[in-house]
Amino acid sequence: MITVNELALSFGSGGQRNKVLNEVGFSVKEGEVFGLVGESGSGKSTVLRCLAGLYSHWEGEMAIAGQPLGRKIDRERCRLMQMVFQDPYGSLHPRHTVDTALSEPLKIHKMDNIGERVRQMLLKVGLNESFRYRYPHQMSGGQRQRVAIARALILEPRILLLDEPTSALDVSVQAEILNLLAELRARDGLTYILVTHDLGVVVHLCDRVAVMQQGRIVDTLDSASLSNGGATHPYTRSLVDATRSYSREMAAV
Amino acid sequence: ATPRDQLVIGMNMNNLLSLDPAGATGNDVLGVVANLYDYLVELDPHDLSKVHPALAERWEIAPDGMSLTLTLRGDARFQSGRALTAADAAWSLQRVLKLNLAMASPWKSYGFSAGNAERLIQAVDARTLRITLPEPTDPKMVLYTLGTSVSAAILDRDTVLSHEKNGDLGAAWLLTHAAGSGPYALTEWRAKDAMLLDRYDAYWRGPAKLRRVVMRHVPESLSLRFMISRGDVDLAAGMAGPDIEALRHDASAVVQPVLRGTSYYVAVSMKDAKFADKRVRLALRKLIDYDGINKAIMPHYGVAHQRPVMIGLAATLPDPGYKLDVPAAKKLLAEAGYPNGFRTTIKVLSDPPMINIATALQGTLAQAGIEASIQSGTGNQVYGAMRDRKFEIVVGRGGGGVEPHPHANLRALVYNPDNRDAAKLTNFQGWRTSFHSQEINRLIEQAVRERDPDTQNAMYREVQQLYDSEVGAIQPISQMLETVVLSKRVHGYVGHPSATTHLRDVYKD
Amino acid sequence: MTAAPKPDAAPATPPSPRAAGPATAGSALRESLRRALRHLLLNPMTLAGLIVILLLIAVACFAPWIATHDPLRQDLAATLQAPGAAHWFGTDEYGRDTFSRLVYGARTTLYIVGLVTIVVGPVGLAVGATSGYFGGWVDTLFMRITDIFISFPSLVLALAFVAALGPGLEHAVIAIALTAWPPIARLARAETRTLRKADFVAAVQLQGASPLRILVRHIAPLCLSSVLVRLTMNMAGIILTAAGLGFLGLGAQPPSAEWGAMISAGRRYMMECWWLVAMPGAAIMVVSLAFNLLGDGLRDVFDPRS
Amino acid sequence: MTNTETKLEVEDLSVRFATRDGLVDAVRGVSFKLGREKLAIVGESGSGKSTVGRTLLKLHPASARIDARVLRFGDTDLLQAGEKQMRAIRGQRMSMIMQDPKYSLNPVMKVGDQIAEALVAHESGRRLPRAEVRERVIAMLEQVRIREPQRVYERYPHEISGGMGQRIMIAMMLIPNPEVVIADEPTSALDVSVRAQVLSVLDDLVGQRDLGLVFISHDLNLVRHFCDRVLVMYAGRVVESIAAADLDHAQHPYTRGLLAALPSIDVRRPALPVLQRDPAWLTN
Amino acid sequence: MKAFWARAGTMRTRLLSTLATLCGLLVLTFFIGRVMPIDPVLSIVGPDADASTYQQAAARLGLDQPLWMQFGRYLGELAHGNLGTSLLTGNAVSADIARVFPATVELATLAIVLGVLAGVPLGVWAASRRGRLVDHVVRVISLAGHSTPVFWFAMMGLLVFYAWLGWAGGSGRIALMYDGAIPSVTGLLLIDTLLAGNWDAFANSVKHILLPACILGLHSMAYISRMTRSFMLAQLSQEYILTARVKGLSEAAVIWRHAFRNILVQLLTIVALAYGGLLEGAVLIETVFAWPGFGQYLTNSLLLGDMNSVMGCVLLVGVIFVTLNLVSDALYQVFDPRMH
Ligand SMILES: Nc1ncnc2c1ncn2[C@@H]1O[C@H](COP(=O)(O)OP(=O)(O)OP(=O)(O)O)[C@@H](O)[C@H]1O
Ligand SMILES: Nc1ncnc2c1ncn2[C@@H]1O[C@H](COP(=O)(O)OP(=O)(O)OP(=O)(O)O)[C@@H](O)[C@H]1O
Ligand SMILES: [Mg+2]
Ligand SMILES: [Mg+2]
Repeated sequence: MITVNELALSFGSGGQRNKVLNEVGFSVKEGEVFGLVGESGSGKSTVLRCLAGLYSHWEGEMAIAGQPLGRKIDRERCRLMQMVFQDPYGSLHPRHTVDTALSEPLKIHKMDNIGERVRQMLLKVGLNESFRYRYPHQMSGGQRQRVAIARALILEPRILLLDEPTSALDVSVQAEILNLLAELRARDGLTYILVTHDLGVVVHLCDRVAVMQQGRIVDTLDSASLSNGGATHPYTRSLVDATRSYSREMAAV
Repeated sequence: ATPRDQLVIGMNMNNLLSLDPAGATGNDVLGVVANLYDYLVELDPHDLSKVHPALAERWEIAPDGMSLTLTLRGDARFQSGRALTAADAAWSLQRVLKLNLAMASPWKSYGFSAGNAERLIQAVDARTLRITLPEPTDPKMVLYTLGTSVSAAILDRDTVLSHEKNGDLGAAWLLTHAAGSGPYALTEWRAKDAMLLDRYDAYWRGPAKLRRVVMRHVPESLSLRFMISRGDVDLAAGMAGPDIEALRHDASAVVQPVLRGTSYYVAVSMKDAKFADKRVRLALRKLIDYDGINKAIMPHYGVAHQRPVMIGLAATLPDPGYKLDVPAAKKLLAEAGYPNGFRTTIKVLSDPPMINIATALQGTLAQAGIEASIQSGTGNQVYGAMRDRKFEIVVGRGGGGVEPHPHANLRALVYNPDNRDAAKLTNFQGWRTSFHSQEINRLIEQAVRERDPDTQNAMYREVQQLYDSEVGAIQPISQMLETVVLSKRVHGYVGHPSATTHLRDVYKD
Repeated sequence: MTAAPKPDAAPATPPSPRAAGPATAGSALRESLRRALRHLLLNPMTLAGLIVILLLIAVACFAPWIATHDPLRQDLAATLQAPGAAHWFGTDEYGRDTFSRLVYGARTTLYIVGLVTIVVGPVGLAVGATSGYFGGWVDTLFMRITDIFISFPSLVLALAFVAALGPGLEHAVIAIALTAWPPIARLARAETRTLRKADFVAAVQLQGASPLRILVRHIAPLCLSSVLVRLTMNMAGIILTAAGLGFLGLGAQPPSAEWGAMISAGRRYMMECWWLVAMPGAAIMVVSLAFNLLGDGLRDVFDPRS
Repeated sequence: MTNTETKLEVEDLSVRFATRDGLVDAVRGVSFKLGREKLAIVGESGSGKSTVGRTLLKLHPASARIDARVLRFGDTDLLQAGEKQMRAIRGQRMSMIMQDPKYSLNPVMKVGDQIAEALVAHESGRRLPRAEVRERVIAMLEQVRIREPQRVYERYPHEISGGMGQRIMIAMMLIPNPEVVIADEPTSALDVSVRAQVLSVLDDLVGQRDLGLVFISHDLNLVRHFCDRVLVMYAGRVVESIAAADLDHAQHPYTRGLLAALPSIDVRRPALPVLQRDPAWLTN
Repeated sequence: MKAFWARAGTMRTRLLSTLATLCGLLVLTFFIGRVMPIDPVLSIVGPDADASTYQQAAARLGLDQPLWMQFGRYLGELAHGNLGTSLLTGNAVSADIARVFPATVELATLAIVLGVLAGVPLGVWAASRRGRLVDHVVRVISLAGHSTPVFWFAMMGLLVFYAWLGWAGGSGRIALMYDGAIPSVTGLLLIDTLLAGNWDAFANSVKHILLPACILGLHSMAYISRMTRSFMLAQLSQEYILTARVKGLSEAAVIWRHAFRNILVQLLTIVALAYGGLLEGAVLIETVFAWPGFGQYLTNSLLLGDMNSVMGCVLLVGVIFVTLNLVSDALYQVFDPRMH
């Protein structure tokens, strides 16, 4: 479904040139949930943004369903692929109601039956009619994230790029969102690329996972091998250890 | 307080741009030039028709009235130390014509030109200057010009020529420098800040009484008023009416008004179809609140006067007694086809009292249904539009008046020998307003050639009557008063109606 | 550079059972308006500002009924009369009633303020938002132009403009507007630059929205509040600049009653006739103070930190 | 850990904020005692954890109304203490480690100076010589396991990583030797990999100095191993107080729900159990 | 080395865009000057000159040539470092500016110093007591200062402190008796009198400058205190302030050592801009106080249509603003460690 090859990207120019992505390559099968983990600043979000088309100065190749991706966001790409952002507070326009946010893409793509589609979509993400005319500040973080997911799904894309969709949320809310994502995938056969720093989330939701370090993919493995000790790459191991290690260390004290 | 041996003058120096006698315009420069340079003759400040000797000890008018011969004193010296000769005088006058700058205009009106200047203005010997008139005119006029116009100042030819650049006869240098024989020498001039004049000790009349004259740029009248009452300024010129009025009651100050030959007037353009109609002009004449304006606005700026010829000349007729008469004006307007009035614009200088006159006029015009909008601007903008004949009404000030001669006023305000646009007689306000009367023109031309004073005066009276009956395009309202406020400490200051006020006899306690 | 402002700091309250109340578009808007209004009204300073401005508007609207005399009616026989029963605030040098002129002057003042705001707000917002959103050479070009207008001596610009078009209120207003938009543009640009990186902009980009749509529907409304606040703060400056132009004889033309022009004309008489300057001066001060107070209050309403 | 001496005593603390929409209850009737132990306060966002922490130092905003039956620190009644008294306590006897080192350090001051400031803030009369201050700061930096402390002293906050920043924060708060430290989510802004290092530094120092630690967090798994006792907060109330070791046997459905909702690296569940909130939790 | 070239590169683009700004400024001024209905020729020859005199003067100034040629000629002169001569007075524009500018510099500098000295503490004070009485009082004072016509202040100041009390020196920069007695070295009278060792003259010039400077300073004070307050409020809500409080620092230390140091750069920037505004010349103040400064010069030149002088002035103001921009950038580099 998605193939990324030798993807490279730099920011800045001259002396401040900063190579953020280096020969990144992976492929994702249709219907798969692909995880992307790594420490802060390793370039996870950047990969997603390249795929989505938010950056245009990348080098390398990216293709979806065999079709190479261009550098511009075109209508087709919008219909195929959407993204959910990490921060539920920043990804919704503070002065737009839920209804405005959800109907806008429909209007842009000149789709019909807007009211009904919005209603359906809200139900799908577990929000009832009463949320339709609320502003972001009138909703909790979890509810906002549901709206963001609804907005991403309203154009009926095949691929969803998820950039740490739950890391700003409480555990209890995180569980709801993760369940929702799992449910949507099961129902509509979506393909996800999920960026996270929580290995627990990876194990819970992903089929395969790539580990990033300083702009490179250093390891790609089945997510099951994280829990059963199958990770061999030293960096992956250190991540797994860190997730558990404070318990060991503390126990030692 | 100011030092005892210095005269400190506070005034707005914004319009003091050039000191070159050939090119300096405006009134402010007259007072400066009169003290830096000498003239051949001087007019008596108390009676302008009296001409006193100055550099010229005596003069003779040829019996045919076609030439003037002046005999210069032998003891005058320039501030450079050079002796002043008739050659300097001739050169100075020729220079004005050759440069053809602003100040050449009175001379050109007598028929002089750059071409004939050297021939007609000649130094016969070191002490004799002969001026031959190119065409018949009243030689008294020429004599007055010699005594009042900036252009008649006598320059130190060698000093000026030593600063000549590209054959400009020293014009660039003289903008900011002076080379004269007057009682004071220019020490420093910082434009729009201050000008210092220091006594020239070898002045031929004997040194001036004060060591130094300082002119200071004080643009705000109120500041001037404070300075006068605190004694930081000895003489304030160009103050606003209310401040003068206040100082009139101040024990430390003396208010000294001097009547000038210039008028405040309302002018209309007869190119405009409305004002081409005599009835409309007559209506306008009846829509000016002469009394109100002169009582409420004009104190210290002017005195009521409704004739084009200035007050105090033998030929001047008494005021015709025009009055605000709205019903009559309305009737006239109705007759002319404007029963409901019309719209028009008044161009006016944004300074008092002009802007105030315009505002008052606007008010009375409105009573007759004439809706006038005011466009205020700098002199440049207002008179520029007038020169281009692009205006409807202008409230302004003008009318020659340096020379105490009816011709000076009439030439400036009424005379218009050629009314075509192409003639571009921009220096005549008659032309600017497109007022054209063959008969008046003929009378003016004749009168200035008339050698008999009584006949001449009679002709000038006739002109005034004709102007009244033909309803001229320019309606004078007041004759200008130049009011200065003096500190009580200042003595011997006599303001000159021609603005050539001499400071050489001024002293202080 | 300051740290990027934290996203809308509204704390996530624990989902309470009554969160699912009925809500419609209208009520949501009304609700936020009501809050803003209440906040405005609760602050005594802001309230005072608001009242003065409302009063000003009322005075302007009902000038003919409030004024005791015809503001243009001259009476050269009764000039410079001190305040008294016949003329509450005295008369000016043409014998016109100062109080009535002051009342009618409210119209002119409002007109100036309104017109400048109408010109400056949209121009500044459009230039700033476009410049900030596109960046690159568009930004460079627009910012150079803004720089030119900022470093142009404002007086020259105003004078030149008035000189070119002739003095008059409209021209003075345009001239003031010409000098007043660059700061607004800079403000809008700075705001846009932080917004441009916001996730919700990325989200609409991904939905295929055109730059124009993003600018108009997403970015401009968010810049609007700070622009609006800045504009209300500018009002005082605008009135004073107009007064300053009036002082130089370039503002409103006689006989129109404009406060700045009234001061400028009255200053010649101010030693003897204090009311000629004091009355319009006080009016300018009170009104611009009111606009300032309102601006401060608005800022508090819009500022999420407060 | 022994729990002999009570350093901090809180009884029936409630905090309300005056807002545009009236009073908001942030903390309602919270009571606990702190000895020489590591006490965790957990709960979801907005449950009032930080408010409790700040109230202890009386660093709440002016809009807060504080009521309590007892609010005592050692022998000081915090309720009565004036600003001057509080200043003497803050830093010197009780201090607080902030969540995010990026925003919690003054960006235009060298980090060494910021630590030194904490040390000299409370000296009265006798002034420590500059050299000695610097020495002690550097020694402290070494204690929080910073390599090349001399050079780090000269750095500005933007020149150091998050983990290092948090260790500097710890150094700054511990250098005056306080009796009680409040740590408000000290590691939630950090990467998993750095988190362990910072925690172990904190753990070491707290152990060495024998002080009371209030550890605010939303991460039950972390708290379970790091602390001695856990207070679970929900909507401003303490719904459960339990020894960390017994967390698996927690009684309250809220605590249990939180534990269950955590995705685990070890077991994969088809769906995560979602917390069912009970309005009754707000009242009893 | 690489960093050096990178920096040189940005310097070059910076310089180029600066030049572009100045060029734009010139072009705009030039064409404004030519379309303005103020006719410099008329200013020279006076309203009563006849047509031949008028044409002669116009030709001498080259105003009869096509616009682009006039502009080209001006640029040519400029390239040789020549600002041209004033159309009306024939003085070199550069000499004129060198004469009037120091007067304005002196006034503006003193005013901004006074404005900062009063405005910053007031702003900080108001911010630290937000919403309390002090805040409101400071707000009203500063807003009143900002909303009162400056010429009203000026005239009232003159009336009270000059005419009544006699404390102030009144119009002008110095009493006349010192005029010409002080050799002009810097053009700044306060400094020149000191250099000349003339204490009386110094005291006198202080007496003259204090009132206008205070009035201008009052206006700056209003603006600076408003801005200081809002900058401080932004900082005081930052996390690091809490950290400082946790350390047990006194309120003064928190405010001045922590918050204030963080607003320093922003503050310097707006002060620099305000200073730039003052350097444009406060024509109203200058008129009332007969201060022979830049603002009056510029206004007058403009009203008389002396575009050579106006161009020179605009260029100077442009350079000032560009310089202030560069300076405030440099300040960021110096004071904000994040920019190193
Ligand atoms: N617009 C940009 N300009 C310059 N540098 C950038 C930009 N966006 C990202 N970077 C840099 O690229 C690197 C990778 O950033 P990215 O956001 O992809 O990391 P991440 O893995 O998502 O980290 P996190 O977990 O913190 O979200 C970082 O070093 C960041 O500083
Ligand atoms: N200054 C304030 N004004 C009004 N309400 C406030 C203020 N500070 C906090 N609150 C409210 O108090 C409650 C508790 O906030 P607090 O910050 O203590 O929560 P928390 O448990 O620390 O949450 P988090 O995990 O998100 O940090 C929240 O509902 C919050 O909205
Ligand atoms: Mg990221
Ligand atoms: Mg918290």
